[in-house]
Amino acid sequence: MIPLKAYLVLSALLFGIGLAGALSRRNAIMVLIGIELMLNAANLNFIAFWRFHPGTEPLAGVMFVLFSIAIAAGEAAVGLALIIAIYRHYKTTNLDRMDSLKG
Amino acid sequence: MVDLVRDDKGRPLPLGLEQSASIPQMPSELLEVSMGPHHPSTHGVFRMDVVLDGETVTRLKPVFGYLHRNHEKIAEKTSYIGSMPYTDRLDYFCSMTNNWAYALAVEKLVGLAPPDRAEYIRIITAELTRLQNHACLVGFLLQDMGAMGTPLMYAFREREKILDLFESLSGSRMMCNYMRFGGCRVDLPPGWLEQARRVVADFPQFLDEFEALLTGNEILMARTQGIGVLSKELAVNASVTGPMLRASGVNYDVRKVDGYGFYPRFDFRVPLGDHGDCYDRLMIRLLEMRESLKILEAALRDIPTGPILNPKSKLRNFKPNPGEAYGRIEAPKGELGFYLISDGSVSPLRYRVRPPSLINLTILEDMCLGHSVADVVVILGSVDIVLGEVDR
Amino acid sequence: MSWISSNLWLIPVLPLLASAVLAVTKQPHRRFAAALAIGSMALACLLSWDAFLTTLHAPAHGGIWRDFHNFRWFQMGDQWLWLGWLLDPLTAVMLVMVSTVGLLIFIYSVGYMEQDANFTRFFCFLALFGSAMLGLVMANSLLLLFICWELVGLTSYLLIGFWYHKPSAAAAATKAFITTRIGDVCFFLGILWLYGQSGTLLFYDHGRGCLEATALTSMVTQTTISGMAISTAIGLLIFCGAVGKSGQVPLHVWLPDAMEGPTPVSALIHAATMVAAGVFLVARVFPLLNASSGGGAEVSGALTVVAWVGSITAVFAACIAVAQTDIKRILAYSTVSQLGYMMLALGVGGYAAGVFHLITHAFFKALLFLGAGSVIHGCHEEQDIRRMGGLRKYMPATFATYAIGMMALAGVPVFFSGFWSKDDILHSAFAWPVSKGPFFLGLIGAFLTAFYMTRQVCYVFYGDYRSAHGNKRQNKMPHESPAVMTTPLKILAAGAILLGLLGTPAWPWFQDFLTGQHATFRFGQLFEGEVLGLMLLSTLMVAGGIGLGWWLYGLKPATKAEAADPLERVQPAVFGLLREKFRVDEIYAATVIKGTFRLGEICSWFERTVCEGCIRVVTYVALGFSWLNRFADEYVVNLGFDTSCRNLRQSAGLLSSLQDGQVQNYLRVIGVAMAILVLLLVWGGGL
Amino acid sequence: MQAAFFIIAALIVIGGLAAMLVRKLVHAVLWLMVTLASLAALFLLLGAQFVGFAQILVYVGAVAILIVFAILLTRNSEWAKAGRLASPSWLVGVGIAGLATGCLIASILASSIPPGVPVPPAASVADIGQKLMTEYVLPLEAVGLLLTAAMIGAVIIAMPEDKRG
Amino acid sequence: MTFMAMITCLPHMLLLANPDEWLVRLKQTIVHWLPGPWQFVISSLITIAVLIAVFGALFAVATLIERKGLGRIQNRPGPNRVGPYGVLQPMADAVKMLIKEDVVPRAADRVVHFLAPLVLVAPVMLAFSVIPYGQGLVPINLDAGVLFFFAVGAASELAVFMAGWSGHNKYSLLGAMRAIAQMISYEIPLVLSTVTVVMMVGSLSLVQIVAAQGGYWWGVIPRWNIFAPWGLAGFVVFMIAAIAESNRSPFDLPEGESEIIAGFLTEYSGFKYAVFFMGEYFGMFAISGLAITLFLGGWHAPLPYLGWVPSFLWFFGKLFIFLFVFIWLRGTLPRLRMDQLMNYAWKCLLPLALINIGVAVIWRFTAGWPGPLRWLVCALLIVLAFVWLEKTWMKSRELKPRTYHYAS
Amino acid sequence: MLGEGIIKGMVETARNFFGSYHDPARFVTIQYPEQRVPLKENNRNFPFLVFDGADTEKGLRCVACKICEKECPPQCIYIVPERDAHGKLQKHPKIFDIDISTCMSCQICVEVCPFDAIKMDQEFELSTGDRFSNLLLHKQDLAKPNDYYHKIHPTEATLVDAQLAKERQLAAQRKAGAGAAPASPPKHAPEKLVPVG
Repeated sequence: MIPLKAYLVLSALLFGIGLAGALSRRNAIMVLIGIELMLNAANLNFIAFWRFHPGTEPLAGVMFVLFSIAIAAGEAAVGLALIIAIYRHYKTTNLDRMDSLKG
Repeated sequence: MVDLVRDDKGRPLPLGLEQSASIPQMPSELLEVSMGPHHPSTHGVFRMDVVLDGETVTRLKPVFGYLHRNHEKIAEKTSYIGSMPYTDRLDYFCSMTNNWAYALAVEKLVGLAPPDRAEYIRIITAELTRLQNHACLVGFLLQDMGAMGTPLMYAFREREKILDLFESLSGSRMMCNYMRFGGCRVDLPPGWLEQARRVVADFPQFLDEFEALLTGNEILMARTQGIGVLSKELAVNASVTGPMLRASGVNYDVRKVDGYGFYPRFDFRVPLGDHGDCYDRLMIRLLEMRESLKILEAALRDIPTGPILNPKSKLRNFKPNPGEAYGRIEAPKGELGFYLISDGSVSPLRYRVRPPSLINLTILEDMCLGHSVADVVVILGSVDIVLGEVDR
Repeated sequence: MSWISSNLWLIPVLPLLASAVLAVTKQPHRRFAAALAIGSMALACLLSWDAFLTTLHAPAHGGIWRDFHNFRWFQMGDQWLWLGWLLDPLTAVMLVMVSTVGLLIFIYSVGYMEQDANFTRFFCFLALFGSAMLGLVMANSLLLLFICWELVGLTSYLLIGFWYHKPSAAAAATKAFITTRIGDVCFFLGILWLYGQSGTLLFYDHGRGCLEATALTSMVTQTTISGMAISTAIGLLIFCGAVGKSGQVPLHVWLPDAMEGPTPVSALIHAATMVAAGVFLVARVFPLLNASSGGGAEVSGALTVVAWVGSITAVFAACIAVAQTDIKRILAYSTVSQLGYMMLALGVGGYAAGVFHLITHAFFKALLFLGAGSVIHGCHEEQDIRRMGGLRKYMPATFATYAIGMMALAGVPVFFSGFWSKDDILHSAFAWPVSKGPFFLGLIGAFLTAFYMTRQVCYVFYGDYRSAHGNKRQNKMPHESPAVMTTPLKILAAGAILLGLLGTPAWPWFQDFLTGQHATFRFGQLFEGEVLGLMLLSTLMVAGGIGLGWWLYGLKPATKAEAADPLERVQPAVFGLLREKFRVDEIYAATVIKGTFRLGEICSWFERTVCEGCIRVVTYVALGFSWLNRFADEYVVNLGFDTSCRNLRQSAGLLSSLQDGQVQNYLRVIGVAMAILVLLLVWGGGL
Repeated sequence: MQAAFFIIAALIVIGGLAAMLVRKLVHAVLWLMVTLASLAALFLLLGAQFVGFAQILVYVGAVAILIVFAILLTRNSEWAKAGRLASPSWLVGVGIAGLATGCLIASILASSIPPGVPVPPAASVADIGQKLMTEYVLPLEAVGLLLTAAMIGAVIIAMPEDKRG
Repeated sequence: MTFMAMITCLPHMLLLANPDEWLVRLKQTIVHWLPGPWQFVISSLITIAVLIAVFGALFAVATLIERKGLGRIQNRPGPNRVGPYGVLQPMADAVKMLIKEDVVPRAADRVVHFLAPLVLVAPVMLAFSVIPYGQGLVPINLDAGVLFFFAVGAASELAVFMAGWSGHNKYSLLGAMRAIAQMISYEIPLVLSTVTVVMMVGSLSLVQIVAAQGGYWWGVIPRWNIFAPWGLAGFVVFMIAAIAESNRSPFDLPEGESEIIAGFLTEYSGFKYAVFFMGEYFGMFAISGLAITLFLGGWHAPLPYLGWVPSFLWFFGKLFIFLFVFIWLRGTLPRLRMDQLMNYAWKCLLPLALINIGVAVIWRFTAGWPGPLRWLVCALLIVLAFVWLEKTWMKSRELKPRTYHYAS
Repeated sequence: MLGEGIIKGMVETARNFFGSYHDPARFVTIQYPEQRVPLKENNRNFPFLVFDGADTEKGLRCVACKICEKECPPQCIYIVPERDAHGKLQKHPKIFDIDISTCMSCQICVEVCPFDAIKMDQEFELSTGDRFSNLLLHKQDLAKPNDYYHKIHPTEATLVDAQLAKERQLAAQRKAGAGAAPASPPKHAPEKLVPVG
């Protein structure tokens, strides 16, 4: 049987990969992809804990993940819209060049 | 939609790339697409260099000449009658009218008049040509809109009947080479008139079905109404002719204006459009077919007997006196004119075709700007071009 | 239990649906909009009358007819939030008043807003307002009441700012919104406290409601700071909300400005219904305010406050009204003053008298506002009474109805409702054991009311037309309004007269109906010494006011718009002060707003001296070092200075890179921080 | 079961690594999809059917398409030179991420989480629906509101700036 | 089980009263021979093989029917050269496709170009696994079948994008953008119209949805969802959206050959093109199957006394009717334009679907009303909504047949 | 009603769909290699040379006057007259080639031919694997008997025969009357006379 820790380690790995991407890639879209990965790592944690330790609230883990997925979708929409808006302005999606709040 | 730069008359100005800075702002990248010469809907080897913003056309450059055949120069080297079969190949859908226009020009040059029966036959063949041309055009237009060729197939079914008539009359279905200076080549074969009457009598039923299939269709209306509007002024200024001009509301029909042939003897009306959009162009053609049917009925009823060729006409060694002449007719696609200068030799000194397709095509960009790629195809379809005529 | 009491929710829902539909209706559908709004309101009105008639059947066991329905809204933690509706005489009366006056004003608006481009939107707002107001009066839960309360505030904001293109309207809307918010914050605190104390926000819930004995007793017995009973404290907080909404004295400033809205709005919201919400609220939570540890005899502290605030407002606003020239503004201050009366009545324990005045006032004030609207409409959007005059001739119907309204407001005896209701209030005030102050203030108010109303009527309807652009050639003369506007006026006028007959001392049907007693007809009551005496006294004040007004304004009507007011000639300073509305706005500007500014200045000073001082110290230190450095440079090595400069610049650069706007740098810091946090948690013994 | 877990875990890690390492944005998105789809498979493996399908529906059906659209709309940047991969800043980023991951993994391994018995918790669709409509109705409404706001916000942000009236 | 037992079991199996169970029993019997651990694997494999075989054959038949049907609509015979009446035309097509050169543009992204057709076909095949084809004939009876269907269906958008992007052709990119925009837009009305059924049945399981539609009103009218007003409206919305989802005419813009050559398929040829083609047809079957399941009573017979016909025949019969309607529409209608398509989805279908949900709610809460009254009220609501939408829609575009005048 | 036009259109296509099964007026397809439409009498395709009698060479009516070569618009006819041993021109073509890959079937050669020697054929199944040599028809390919002419254009051929007979008769008379005057072709080739239809 796969122990809970295996899932947690997998989730940590996925989180680390996402973090590495978000930290090292220059393209805003890539950073967003990294953040999506991190979010999903968190989701995996929820599901794993839900499965192994149902606790008092039988469906809490599932519910949390459902809401998290919904929010991730919203986050992606807004984030990408921002990237597009910034792209229109600066003609770049390179994060290094987006360092000014001034429009 | 991009706001277009408009001139004082409110029509969009053609935009060059250098002008595109005056468009408020490009929401996205411009995409340059070459539509054609091998494109399913350019009606032959025709190319449009289109600059797209998303799917909106911001610039359109028609490029033609892929089918250029030196027609005019060849005509200046060959005999007068030798050009006649070449005119078949101008607008290969309407060889009869092409023949007639050329014959008319030459007849003007030498002052020949065809006998009555020949005039009637000319009108009959010309109107039959108009019928099949318009029906097929509508079919092609629907094909361009993505209707899987169903209306086109129906139109072709009817066209076959007319082409059968042409074949039994002239020996060829499309390249008729039928008219001669001062008349026609051969007389009607036996039974031809009955067959023609039958075809004409059956045609309204086809038209009814065709209209039921098309005119009320919401998708068709959505695709054509308000698309490619051609203003009256622009149409006149660009010397657009034919159904396109009439769809823009200008009452100009060479059959009425010139009254060539025996047209003044016939009672027919000229339908006019109010909007000048693709829907009007389509509908004007459908209505013109009904008027053509009226002419045909009368002509097939009243056709006299008699000779079909002016005895003064000759083929070989045909040398008109020096002079010039311009003969024009209302071809299905518009005013088709032939301009000839004779120096008294066997071949014309100058031979010039005024092709309606080409001239109607010149305002393509003005009609297309601000519309989407899909509309470009429809607008081009509604212009009704035949590349044989455009490129010559 | 009757059909209407279990389906009472239909009443607010009908206009709500109408407004929802209108919200998505396109502007050109004007007829549809008007028909829908009026239709829904008419239906609501019918249902309200049904409800009212139902409550007329006195319950078998005596006492107040009360029926309520509670339902669960949603779960919060392990508790359910309950909402509900309530039908008792107070609700029934208010329902009838709101829906009837509302219906009339809806009809009137069809004529008044005819030319407006945003007609549909206007009716959408009106319907929404009607719905919220009806919801407010039938709420059986303080929470539902608060929701509707805020909705009413929102629609008020929308309607005041309806002509938002006028900067003054937009400013007035904002002012109204913000001013009432101050009261609402207190109100909300009160609600929270009440919930914390009683665990419910339902008024009546089979003995468990917050207005019922159990909760009241517990709240009365507990005390808070300086020995105040909790019920009193909560009551005062809730009263703050009422002060804001009903324009009582400290927070009255928004109400006159709210006249920037279209006149039907002024009539509906700022005269008849919405401002009465505050009074209604006080009446609704009257048991809470009234509760005191000493039993029924002792006057609770909360009610004392209510009484004083009300009486001061009544006189204060009446004084200001004397010097105003804008026809609607006079009415607005009059409204404030009358609301003060109602508060006064409630405060002195005349619960029924206050509500009675509320109802009568709604009718005649709506009548006056609509009349004013008709006048404004007829005078081509002119609002300054100095530029009117002689309208009696041009607008006979308006004049007649307006006069009725004026007399009702002024309290002309016997025939007009205002007289009876005002008299009732004075009677209650006279009987108040604590102080006679409110009674005398009320009397002064009555005098002033009669005076300024006479002044207004004289200005508007007597004399000659004084408008600058009034000449016959341009056809700019005043004209009578269309029937769609005058008909509601007539109906309201009838109401203004007849309503009073329901609450005379001889037959105090209304008061008894509210308090759950059986009304009996006692004609002799009229002539009992105290009653008669008070009536005569108030009649005297009214006569004095009208007489003075007529003497000053009616006998010699002003001929020119620019002419000074007779009072102004006598007492320019006082009159100026009144015209400037006691300069309350200016005082607020000088105190509250300036105080905020001052606070900001203090902060800025702190920033400049302390923080900058630190920096300066650092600078001096750096200077000292540099001096040392130069010293060293001069005496030791030339290179040292350069090196330290470079180091300084580099360290500064390092520091500034913390703020370079690079998202990924921030992310890195977060990543490192997270790692450190994990380390701390796990191995640092954090867990 | 074990084999399935290891295959899926390998896919997740490989997909994630590839998504973060490839040059072309579109490839990165496709790799991301591999990761997310594998994650969905893992959810299924763990008995969370509904979540697994929702994961596919939302991520593959919506988020991926959104990202793809964003890539297409920012077309220029796609072909921009990516520069050297192993730049100093890249190393710093990876280093920090590695540090964080190392800490996490080490703490997970060091922690004394009880192994737990994988009880198959009943998560039928009906249960989830029931819960959503009763116990979680407030969060549900909040999420609905949030999504609406996010949608409107996204539309407004992404709208071309020159749209005046 | 011995071989002999198997032999004795076979006739018994065939003599079962319910013909629907033959297939299930047959499979069970075959699987029964195998050693225990293999049973699950083989059973799954048999199901998969049957699915692929049935739908592969259906694909072949469908292409033939489509070409013949279109031909007949256009007054021509259609393919009639290969085999009698051209029935072997699909084989000829397949051979042609297989031996055709597989052209990949030099600039193309080869891997993605290669993967796209697979990514398109695989999810659609997955979607086949939750549709109940007959009584007891459902490959996987998932609790969240509808969700599963839409989840795997969502993957086809990605495939289309991959196809369009990988070719590095402007037309394919345009086609892919169109396709994605269209599929995302139409997925919303599609799902919303499904929601009504899910609401009424109270389950996301397709098997239960079909089961809920069993029985007959007054013994004649089947209790299919389409015979309720919300079901009818939902069906219409669903079908329009389904046509758009499967990129069929008049919503075949992504391939709009007269405008953008072949859209995202421009750079495909040979076998990959055939796979794409197959994927699109599979998508059409799948979504038709879903429509049948949701609205047309799945495998239920339309009349009570026709119940003896094997249920899967009803399913496939209905599928063929759908196929014919698809062909018929394709033969009749011109294509919409992109902006009109989007407008139609967002301004017409979406409100209609939402209103329909409202009507379904009303239907749900008026269960006590007399049937015809309830029917009429709900139908009236839908018709009103439709008329209103139509008015605003047509008015905003000012579309109408025109009258023309003649020059005097 | 929105959708009305679409439904109308669908009814129309449905009518055609079913009509194609029973209505020959709608289902007009001819299965070409198996079924053929009888060719119209006037149908023309490419020219051929008529010869009288049985001998292909001798009976050719062509006198190599090269009028058709001159008048042919695309100039697809190539004629070299026969010369006798002295190099004198004979009234017979030595070479008569028509490049039918260039010919446009215009029939002008037929119209200008004073001797009714060249006529339009109806043969159209001329496809070939070699577009150069196989589409260049030589004299022997082109020469077809008068019977064949009668078979494909009966009316016209009868008229032509009558005309030729008349001319021959006239020529004989002239020869008889004018002694040894050389036979000259008639000045104007009479137009083809076709009975009025």
